[in-house]
Amino acid sequence: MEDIFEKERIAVAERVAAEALIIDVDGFEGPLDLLLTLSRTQKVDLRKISVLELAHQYLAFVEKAKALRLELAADYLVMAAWLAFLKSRLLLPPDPSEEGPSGEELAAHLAFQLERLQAMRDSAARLMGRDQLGRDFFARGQIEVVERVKQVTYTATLLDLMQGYARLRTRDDFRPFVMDRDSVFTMEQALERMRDLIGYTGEWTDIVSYLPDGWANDPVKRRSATAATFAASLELVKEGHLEIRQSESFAPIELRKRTSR
Amino acid sequence: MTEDYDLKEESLFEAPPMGEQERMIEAILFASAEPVTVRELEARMPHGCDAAEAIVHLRKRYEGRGVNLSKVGDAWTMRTSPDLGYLMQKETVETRKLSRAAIETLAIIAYHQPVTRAEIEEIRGVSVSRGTVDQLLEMEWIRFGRRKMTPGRPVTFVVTQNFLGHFGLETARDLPGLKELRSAGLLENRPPPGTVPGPGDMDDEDDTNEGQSELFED
Amino acid sequence: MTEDYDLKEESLFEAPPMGEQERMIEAILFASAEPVTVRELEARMPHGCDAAEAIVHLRKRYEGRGVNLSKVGDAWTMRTSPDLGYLMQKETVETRKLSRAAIETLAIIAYHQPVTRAEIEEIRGVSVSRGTVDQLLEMEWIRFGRRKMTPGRPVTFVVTQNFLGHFGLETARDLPGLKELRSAGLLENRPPPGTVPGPGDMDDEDDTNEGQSELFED
Repeated sequence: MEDIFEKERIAVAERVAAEALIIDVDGFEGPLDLLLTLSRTQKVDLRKISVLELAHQYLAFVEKAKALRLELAADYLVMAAWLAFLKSRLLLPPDPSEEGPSGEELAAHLAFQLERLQAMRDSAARLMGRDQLGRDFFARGQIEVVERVKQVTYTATLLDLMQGYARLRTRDDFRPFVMDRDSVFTMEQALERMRDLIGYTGEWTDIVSYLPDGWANDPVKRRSATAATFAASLELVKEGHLEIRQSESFAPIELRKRTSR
Repeated sequence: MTEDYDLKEESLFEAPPMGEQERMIEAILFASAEPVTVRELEARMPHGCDAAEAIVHLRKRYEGRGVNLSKVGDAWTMRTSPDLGYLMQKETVETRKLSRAAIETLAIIAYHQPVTRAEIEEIRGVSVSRGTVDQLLEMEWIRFGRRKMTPGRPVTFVVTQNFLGHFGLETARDLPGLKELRSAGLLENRPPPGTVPGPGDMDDEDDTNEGQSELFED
Repeated sequence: MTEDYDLKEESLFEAPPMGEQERMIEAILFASAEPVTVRELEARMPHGCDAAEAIVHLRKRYEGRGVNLSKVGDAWTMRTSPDLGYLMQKETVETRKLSRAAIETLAIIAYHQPVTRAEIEEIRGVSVSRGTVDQLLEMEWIRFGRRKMTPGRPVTFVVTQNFLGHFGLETARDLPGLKELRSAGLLENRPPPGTVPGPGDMDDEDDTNEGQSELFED
C-alpha cells in the first residue's frame, strides 16, 4: 500500500515538474539553457553528468511538449535531432568504419558546454555580488572643476622661412600661367579656313601654302599654325574631302581635293 | 647630448618634499570623481615629482579610513570604504536593472576577452541580441577590442576601465574565480569535435592566447 | 526620572568608537555633493554618535593635509587646500603651424632687418595685418629696432635672439642667400605655389617640403 502511494507521489511530482518545465519553456534561453536545467535533476556534479541520461530527458521533454501541442522553436527541435543522433551513437558499439567523432567525444563536448555555461553564470552572479560603485562605495560628490588652460605655441621651420622668402623674391620672375592666345592658331580655326580653301585645290599643293597670312614668319606662330593646319587636314581626309601625301620623311606634305569618282 | 642636458636640468629643479607631494596628490584625487593616471598626476604637479612613490605613502595613510585609495587600471582614485555603504542611501544611484542576458554577456566578455559575438553566442547557446550589446556599450562597461585574425576579421569585445572601476577591480586579472576557471579549462574556446580546423583557426588560437596572456598572465 | 531613563537607554546602545565615527563622517562628507549639517550627519549615523565631537577629531586629522574640513554656515564640507589651487588647472599645449602671412613677414624681417612695416608691405605686395606683427612680437621672434631716419621716423623690426635660437642660427647673416636657395632647389623655375591655383599644386608643394626637409635637417 505504502509503496503504491510512494510511487504515485513520485509520478505526480514528476508530472508537475515536467509540466512546470513545459509551461516555462518561454523562460528558457534556448536548448542549452534547458539542458542545463534538466541536468540539475541528476543532482550530480556537472563533470560527472550522464549525457545519455540527459539526452533521454530532453527527448522526453520534447515528446511531452508535442503531446501538449506546444509549439517549440526550431532550435529546440534541432537540438532534439542532434541528441537523438548522439543517443544512438552512445548506445551502439562504435563502428570502426564510421567517420567523424565518437559518441563519447560528442558527449564530452556537450558536458563541457554545459559546465562552461554554468561557470559563466556563477561568475556573473559573483561579479554582481561584488561591491559596486554608487551602491557600496562612492566617488567624490563634490567634484572640483579642473580649469583647462590652453596654451598655443606656434612653430615654423627654417625651411618654411626660406621658402616663404623665396616665394616672395621670385614672384616677379613668374606670371600666372595662362595660354598665350595671341600666337595660337586653333584647329577649329584651321578647319574653318581649310573648308573654305579646299574647293580651289585640284593639284597637289604644299601644306605650307595653306597657313594663314602673317603666321609663317614668326616661329612661334608658324609652329602653332602648322600643327593646327595639319590636324585639320587629317580631319578632312578622314571626312573624305581631301587627300594627303608625303614622299619621304621630312619631305613637304602635299594636299589636294579628293575627286569624286 | 640632449639627455645629459635634461638630467642636469632636472637636478636643478628641487622637487617638493615627499610630504608635500602627498598633499598634492591627495588634493587632485580628492577633487576628481574619475580615476587619474600617474602620468596625468605628474603632468599637473611641479617638475621632478614622483607621483608613484607619493601614492604609496598616501595609500598607506588612508588605510582603514572612511575613504580609501584604489587603483583602477593604471589610474588612481579615492572611494568611500565599502563597509560604510549603508550610510550613503542618499548618494546611492539607482542603476538600471540589467537583464540576465546582459549580465551573462558581460561576464563572458570579462572572463573571455577579447571575445567575438560568435564566441559569446557559442557559450550562451543563444544569439546575442543587439540591444544587450548596445546597452553594455552605452554604459561604457564594454568596448570594441581589436579585430580577430580569423576569416571575416570579426570585431571583439573587451571590458573597459569604467567596468573595472564600477566593480572595484584593479585589472581584469582580479576577476573573482578567474584562476580556478582557467585551470579547469573553462575559459578555453574548445571547438566541437569533428569540426575541421579551417585556415586561420591557428591564427585564432594564437590571437586568443595572446590576448589572454596580455590580460591575464603575469 | 525621565532623564535617568534616557541616559540608561543611551547606554544600552553601544555607540561606535570615536575612530569609527570619524570614518563615517569622512565617508559622508566625501561622497556628498553639498555641505552636511551636524544634525543630518547624526541622522545618518547609528544611534548614539556624537558627530560634533567626531568632526573636531577629523578636522584635526586633516590639518595641513591636501584636503581640509571647513564649515559653510552650519554645515561641514571637505575642500582641497587653498594653497594647492594651482593644481586644479590642467595645462594643454597645442602646437600650430605659423600662418603663411606670418612666415613671410618673419622672413622679410630676417633678411632685411632693420625693416619698417611699409617696406615689408612693399616686398609682400600686400598690407601686413597688425595681428601678424603682434603675434611675432608676442612669440618674441621679432622686436622693435631703432627708428629709421626717414620722414615720419618709422619704427623698424629686427629678429631676436630667440628667433636665432629657434632656427639654429648664430646670426641673421647665416640665412642662406637667394643663390643658395636656388642651388638647394628651393627656387625652381616654376610658378610659386599659391600664385597659380593650378591642379595638383598643393600636392606639389607638400612633396617639395618633404624632399627638402631631408636636405636641411642634418
